[in-house]
Amino acid sequence: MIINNGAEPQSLDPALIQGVPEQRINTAIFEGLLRYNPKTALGEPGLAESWTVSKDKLTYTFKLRANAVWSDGTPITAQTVVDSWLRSLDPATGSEYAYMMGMVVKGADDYNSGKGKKEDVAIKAVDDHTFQMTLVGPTPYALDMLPHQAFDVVPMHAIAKYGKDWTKPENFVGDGPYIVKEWKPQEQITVVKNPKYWDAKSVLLDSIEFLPIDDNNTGYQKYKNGEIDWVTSSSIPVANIDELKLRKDYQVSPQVATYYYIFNVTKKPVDDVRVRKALSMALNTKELVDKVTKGGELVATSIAPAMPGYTPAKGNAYNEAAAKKLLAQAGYPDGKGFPKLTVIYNTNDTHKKIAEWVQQKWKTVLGIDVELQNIEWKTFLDIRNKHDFVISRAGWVGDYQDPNTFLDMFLKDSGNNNGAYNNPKYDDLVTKAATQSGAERFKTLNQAEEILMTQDEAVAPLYFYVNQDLIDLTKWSGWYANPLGIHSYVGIKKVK
Amino acid sequence: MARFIVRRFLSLIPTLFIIITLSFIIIRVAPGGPFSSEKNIPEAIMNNILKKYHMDEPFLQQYLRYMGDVLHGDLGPSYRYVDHDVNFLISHALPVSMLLGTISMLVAVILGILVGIVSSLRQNSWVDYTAMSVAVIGISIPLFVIGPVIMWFFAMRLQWLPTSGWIDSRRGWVTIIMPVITLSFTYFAYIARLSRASILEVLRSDYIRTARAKGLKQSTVVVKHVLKGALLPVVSYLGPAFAGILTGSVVVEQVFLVPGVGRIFIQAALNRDYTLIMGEVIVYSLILVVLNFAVDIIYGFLDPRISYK
Amino acid sequence: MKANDARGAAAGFGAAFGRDAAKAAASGETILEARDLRKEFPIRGRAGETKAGKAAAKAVVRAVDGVSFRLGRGEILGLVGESGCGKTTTGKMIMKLLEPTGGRILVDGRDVTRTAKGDEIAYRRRVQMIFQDPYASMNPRFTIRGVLEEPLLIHGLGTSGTERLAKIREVMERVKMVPADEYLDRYPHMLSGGQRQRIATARTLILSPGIIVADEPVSMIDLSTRAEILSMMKAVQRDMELSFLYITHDISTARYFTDRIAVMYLGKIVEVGPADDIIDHPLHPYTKALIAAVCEPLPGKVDVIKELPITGEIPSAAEIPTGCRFHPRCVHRMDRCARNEPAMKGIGPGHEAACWLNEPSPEVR
Amino acid sequence: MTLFRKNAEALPAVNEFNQAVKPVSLWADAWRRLRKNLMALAGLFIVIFYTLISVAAPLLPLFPYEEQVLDHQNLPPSTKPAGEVLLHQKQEYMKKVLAADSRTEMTDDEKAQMASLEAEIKSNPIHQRHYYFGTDSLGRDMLARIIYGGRISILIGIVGTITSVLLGVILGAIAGYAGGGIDNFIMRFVDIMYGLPYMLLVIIMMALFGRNIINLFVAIALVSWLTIARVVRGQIISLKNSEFIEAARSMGAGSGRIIFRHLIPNSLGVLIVYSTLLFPSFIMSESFLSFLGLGVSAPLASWGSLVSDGVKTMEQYPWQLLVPAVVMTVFLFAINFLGDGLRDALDPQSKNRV
Amino acid sequence: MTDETILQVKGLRTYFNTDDGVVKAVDGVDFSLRKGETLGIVGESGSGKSVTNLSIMNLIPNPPGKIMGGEVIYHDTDLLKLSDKGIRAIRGNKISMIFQDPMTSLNPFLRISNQMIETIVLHQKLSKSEARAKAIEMLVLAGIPAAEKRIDQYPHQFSGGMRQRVMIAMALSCDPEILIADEPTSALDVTIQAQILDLMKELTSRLGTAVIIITHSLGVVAGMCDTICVMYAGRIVERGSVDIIFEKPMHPYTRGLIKSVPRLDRKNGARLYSIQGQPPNVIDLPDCCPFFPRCEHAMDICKTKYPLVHDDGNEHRVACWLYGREGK
Ligand SMILES: Nc1ncnc2c1ncn2[C@@H]1O[C@H](COP(=O)(O)OP(=O)(O)OP(=O)(O)O)[C@@H](O)[C@H]1O
Ligand SMILES: Nc1ncnc2c1ncn2[C@@H]1O[C@H](COP(=O)(O)OP(=O)(O)OP(=O)(O)O)[C@@H](O)[C@H]1O
Ligand SMILES: [Mg+2]
Ligand SMILES: [Mg+2]
Repeated sequence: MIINNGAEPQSLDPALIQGVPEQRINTAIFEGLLRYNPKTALGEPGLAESWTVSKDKLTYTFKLRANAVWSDGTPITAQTVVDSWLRSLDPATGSEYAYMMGMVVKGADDYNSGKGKKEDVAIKAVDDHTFQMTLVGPTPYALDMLPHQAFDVVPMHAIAKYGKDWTKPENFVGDGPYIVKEWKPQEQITVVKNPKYWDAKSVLLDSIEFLPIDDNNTGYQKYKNGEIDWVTSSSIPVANIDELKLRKDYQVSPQVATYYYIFNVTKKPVDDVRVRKALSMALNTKELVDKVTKGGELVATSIAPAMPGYTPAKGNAYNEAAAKKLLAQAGYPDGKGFPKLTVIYNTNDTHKKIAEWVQQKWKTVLGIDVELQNIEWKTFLDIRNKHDFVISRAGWVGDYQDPNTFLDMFLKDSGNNNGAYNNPKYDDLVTKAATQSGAERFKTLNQAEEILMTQDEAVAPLYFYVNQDLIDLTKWSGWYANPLGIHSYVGIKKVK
Repeated sequence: MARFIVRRFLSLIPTLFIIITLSFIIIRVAPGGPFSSEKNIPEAIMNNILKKYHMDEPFLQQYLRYMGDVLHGDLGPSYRYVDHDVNFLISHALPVSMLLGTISMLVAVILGILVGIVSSLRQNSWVDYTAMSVAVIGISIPLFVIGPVIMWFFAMRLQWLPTSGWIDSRRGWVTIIMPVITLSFTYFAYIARLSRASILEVLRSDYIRTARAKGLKQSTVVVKHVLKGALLPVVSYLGPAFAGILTGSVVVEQVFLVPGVGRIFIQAALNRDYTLIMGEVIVYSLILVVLNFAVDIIYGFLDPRISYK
Repeated sequence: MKANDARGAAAGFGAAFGRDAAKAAASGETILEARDLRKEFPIRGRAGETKAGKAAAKAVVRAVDGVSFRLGRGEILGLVGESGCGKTTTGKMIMKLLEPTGGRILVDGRDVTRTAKGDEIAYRRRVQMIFQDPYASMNPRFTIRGVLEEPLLIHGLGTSGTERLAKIREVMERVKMVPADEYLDRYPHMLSGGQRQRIATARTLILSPGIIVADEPVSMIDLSTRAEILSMMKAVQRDMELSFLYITHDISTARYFTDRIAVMYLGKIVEVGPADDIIDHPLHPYTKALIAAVCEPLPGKVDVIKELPITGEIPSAAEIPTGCRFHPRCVHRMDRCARNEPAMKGIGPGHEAACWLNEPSPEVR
Repeated sequence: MTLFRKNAEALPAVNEFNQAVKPVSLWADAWRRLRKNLMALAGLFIVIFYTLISVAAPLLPLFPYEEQVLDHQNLPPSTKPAGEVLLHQKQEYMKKVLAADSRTEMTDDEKAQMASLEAEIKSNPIHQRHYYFGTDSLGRDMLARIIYGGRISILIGIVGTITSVLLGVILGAIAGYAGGGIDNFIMRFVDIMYGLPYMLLVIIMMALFGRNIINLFVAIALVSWLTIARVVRGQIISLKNSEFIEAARSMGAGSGRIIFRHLIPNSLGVLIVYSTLLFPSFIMSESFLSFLGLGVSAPLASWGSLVSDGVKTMEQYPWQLLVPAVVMTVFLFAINFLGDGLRDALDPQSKNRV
Repeated sequence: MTDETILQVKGLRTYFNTDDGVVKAVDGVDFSLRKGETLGIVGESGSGKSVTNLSIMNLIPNPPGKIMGGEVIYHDTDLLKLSDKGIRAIRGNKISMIFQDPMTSLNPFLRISNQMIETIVLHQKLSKSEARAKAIEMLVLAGIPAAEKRIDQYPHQFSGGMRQRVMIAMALSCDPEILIADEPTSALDVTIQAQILDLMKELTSRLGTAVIIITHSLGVVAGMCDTICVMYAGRIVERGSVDIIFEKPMHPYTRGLIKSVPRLDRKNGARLYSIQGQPPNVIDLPDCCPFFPRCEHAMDICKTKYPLVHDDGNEHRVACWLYGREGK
């Protein structure tokens, strides 16, 4: 199977990777205690064949498979898991995603940030095949986080032997369904079936090639020419959406991800909630998804999409009349006297198109002039982190299927709170939710989101992303669209 | 002459030094850093990472450390492609770009000069107009259009070639055809236009009349008598152009999936991969400076009246 | 007027070149003097580039090898000599287009071998040159008008275009390029060889300099026009008290045109004296040969190419013979000629020659 | 021609042979030659035409370039009203849908849709619009976008060419003529400018001076002059040994005069050609700078951005590439042939002189 | 000299199209050349001598120049009608040419050796080293000192006269059948001039080479030529054997020309004779004798009609109304 993977991976080391392309390879070559279920993208038994949860929902005990071995035959023990996790938490490793572990595992954050000691991280190997961890709170999403690469197990023996070079194909040792055979930078990574994988019988492909194709059109042409088998979500040539939609092999599925515009609530004129609401409500997002993006995206009025068990906030839906009224109330009837606004977005065709649409809407509906400014990615991030903007385009992809992944970024001290949103009530609710579980927790979160969205309109949500993939399912079986867009390769089979 | 060469050669060292130093500063002044990302990492982790790459040290110390490493031939680890160091990335990709660049340049130079000759000899005939129109198209149509169009035509329409990819054992050398066509087109166009202009200038000289009066063939006249005097501007242009093409063309590499340096270099700049950008600057400047040096020496061979003191 | 301003502005040197000199009348006062001028050109032939060795690479052409002469105010000095003997090189050194390897140049008694930047323009105003190759010395992109207007613009002569045009027409008439308007807008390549040479002459005359170095100014002009231009030049020279260094190989016109003649051979002056004197009573064997070689078309006496009183091959400036540099070709060669180089020795009034024949020597007597 | 006769009274206008004497000015001369060069003349007219259109764009009866009519997405160029084109397009699309589903009949739903579309087209006057150059993916008029894009691209081309030629020619000529230390200094400076990471330089400039047209020009001029400086220097190093330069020096011409009156005009052929070569590269640089955020800001387009957008849909909506590409190429053709013509006209020995 | 005519120029007309009008640089020139004959062309500068000879070799830059009519018959072929390839076989081999401007006629980018050897190799089928030897030999004959060393230098390292000698050596190196020499000795001093003229004479007698020599030196003409053509404003106004022309010049222009020869035996200060007035502009010249404004004998008819050619028997032809009327 040949995959258009979009970009050259930053690394193969699970502790050091961040992006989707890396994750896609990672899924093939490493596995943690849990692995992703191909249909739901939730956790299912991986290295751990079973687990138990303590009553207080704080301690998890995993039973590792007896036949779990590295591709070189070295057995995987509970100690390996401990060492791997500690490695990723070790400040010297500089793992960017270590914070995910920090969010759930007790003592992890302190160790990672240099405040605590290694020994205080609440994970331990009870015996060779029993691993135990203690959580910071009853975080029910912890299990669904576990398949994430941040919790992967790495071959400590190989790392000790080869040091920095352990990810090189010639040194490579993994525990996933596939192992790295060849890595030609900028050209391709080839992985082949790992015969020692515990579930090797379900691994039906001999090899997978990941091509770092950063030109979406090239990828599409290659696909049409039969040179690749799967064009992954971020590599879809969206400009050709009309043509794609006619294709049978074009797969769309909702994604846990939101597209929105951030208001910098400290800057005029969007420090006025009425203005924010007016701006948001002036946007007929239905038209946006139907006629502009056209990929089957879902209209959003909240920041978090609906998830199993969670109903998002109502938000402020499209309503031109109300929008006009709000704007008038704010002191800008028909947009008169409205200061010139600048909307920033990072350079990208879709973002540009959406911005142009938004600009036109605000002009025609509210009568206000907006200037658009595209900015190169890193500068864009810099500006956003410095809160040096009024309105900025943003998107957030959930790391796991829980509203928390969206809501915690609006906490006052969150590093991702680019709009400088600050509402103590909201913060209280979100913190409170961390101590709750089940439906109660979702309710608290919903209350929080109502404040964030319906009351304060901290952001203008536009739509929920969808995964768009090009793969011919008459040729490939075992591939399922799922909300995270993460596809494990176990079970994928060539039919024709 | 020998003194000139030595002096000129020595002046390359401070030039490179200035380029490296200035770039080092520029890179760090530019907004955004190598580790910023959409999902902000907690400060503590960021500090860990900065420490890992010695980026927590004072600027001067970082600079001295870097220069020390460079003098030892070590360009450091890539901040982005963390499994690799810059030496590996460049040594892996540069030969690819150089191969593609050299072939394309050869094609461009040979064809460009040929076309330049033909159209200047037939000035204002249909041959000339056709050739120059092709050249103008080559100049006006950007690579990012030529590439996909060529791909669409050869790979999709005619199905003669695979769409993209690089030379490998499976497909052999055919994959180099489209990148070469695309890349050499613009350079060909430049060279054709430049050489036509300067050949026209030389053709009217009295000494060309002398050459004709000797009964030399048109082709001999051109090759022996016209070209030497006419190549100067082409050669001047070639110095920087060749340096550019050797260090890769982002567009062509992206469109045809050529694993060359152009792509990693642009990515490096976009990702603020400090060490990789520095590696790029060093490699590019080195090639450029040496080529410009070569051009200066070639001047002396082309035109005997040029004397360097 | 601007013209005067420019002259005034040309500072002290300009004054020295201009008016001071005017006081010292045509009394034979020297306004241009060359003292032991030398110029060497390195040869880097193929021999030097290959393994033939460093010695060959170091070889030099001694194009001018110790030339000294004086040019008086209002005087025409002919510099005649074999082709390749260094006449043009001498001229270019006087024009400061070539840096002398040795020796000094004095103009109006001032050493100008190294003039300061500011004085250069004044110097150029004072000394002008007509180049040997008129075609190569004209910018191919200038029309004749442009060629002739340029010196005026450089030296700020003529305030308006009309004024300059008038000057251009005047000078074109002087060199017999009339009607001037027919040629004004032509480019050099549209002229015949002779026409170009006339423009080259006009270009220097238009500045009315004090000293003109004329490098074969009339070699390509047909006889009747040549006569006319030479007469014109002579008239201008008398009117304006110009001094001419007239480089030529044509000894018969030299007789008409020049006051004195210096004969140059292989980078050195071997004889100098009043024109008539030199031609009627040449002392140096080379001068004799030059005069003898002139073939004159006399009705009924055509078809004679004379036996030359000269033998052997022309020596190369890269290997100047020891002793008298003419001795290998001299029909009167003596032993001492090969050993010692004769110095210039006065023979008649103002007539000097460098030849052992003119000096009684112990070996001979 | 009387215009150039002002000095004619100084001499009789007619000589003994009854030949008229007709002095001409240099530029009139060049113009006359240019006029005889058909290609160049065509080039000139096209350039003038484009310039006029660009200048007069706000006065032209165009739809606003930023106005989106989302119903009119991706309409091909046509002289028919938009409604008709739209209907045709929809019908074609339906055919494709049917083919994709291997059906022959439309569903009732689809039929109803088509019918309502037809009704809508009849009733809404907006469907009477004409899009002679088609529309883009947001239903904006390509004609207006191309014209407005041309304004910016042509301006950038002109400013870029002028600044780079000025800088490059002056510095290159000085380096070439002066030689020695000055040459080495200027050329090493050029090398350094080549070597610095341009993209980051631009990003810093943007951070410091913001995003405005001046900054854009500066960014373009920053490196554009480098190669031309080298080309000019090369020419001049060779030319300065000519005898006519020696002659000019002997006449007292200063360095400035020699450089600007003698050396540069004699390298004009290559210079003109090279600067016409630069023109398109500036238009393209703009689209690169746009990527960094320094180009034109949306919804305004430039030729570069139109073309690069067009590439992405080239198979589906070929006109979105072809139309702007052709419009741009025609202009660049004109510039190039005009450049050639100028070169010929200013070259006294050119074969074109008739 | 035999009677075999090897080159015949008939009614040659070469015009230049300029912005000011048509320059009739050559307007009906006839002459013929026999084997071993030396023909001298003299005339005012700008009278079309160089253009005539360039036309013979078909080397007129076109445009702006164009050969409007006439024939140049070499043996039996019309050179003007030959194909490119045909004329190439003749150029430099059968007919070689010495150009007037030695500086610009040599390629400044190539070594002298290179430029000389190339012709020799091309036409004489010699090897490179033989050709080089031959080139050096020719340079020595042309009076270039230390030729074997200097042959590898570039033109700009040579003096004006030396370049002219290189041109001569180059033209003579292939033993041409016809040599066209456009002011070959104008930059040479008399000693070397004599040597060069000797060389040409030797060639004539040894190989029967016919020479067309353009010069302003009547001394050279007298010493070298069998026949003289006098050109004025694009036409030949007088033609005859050298003795006759010097003894009995008929055309007023020829007479003036001969009178203006400077004589070595005339003392300094004497005035040189020169013809009054200016040569005409050859653009759109009306049908008249172009010499009339300068002619002492000008008559009315001179102003309205170009004179008929008068032949006084001994192959002495003159175009002047003074003679035309009695003759016909
Ligand atoms: N390319 C050209 N364009 C226009 N006129 C030209 C061109 N070449 C030559 N002429 C004109 O043709 C005429 C004849 O020129 P030609 O060179 O034959 O003269 P010439 O007899 O050789 O004179 P000279 O003895 O001075 O060399 C001249 O008036 C000249 O101006
Ligand atoms: N740039 C140069 N490099 C090397 N040698 C040179 C250079 N210029 C002149 N020479 C040599 O210097 C000598 C003198 O040259 P110059 O031009 O002064 O001669 P000339 O007397 O003017 O001769 P002519 O009458 O032939 O013009 C010649 O041997 C020439 O080859
Ligand atoms: Mg000379
Ligand atoms: Mg001539």
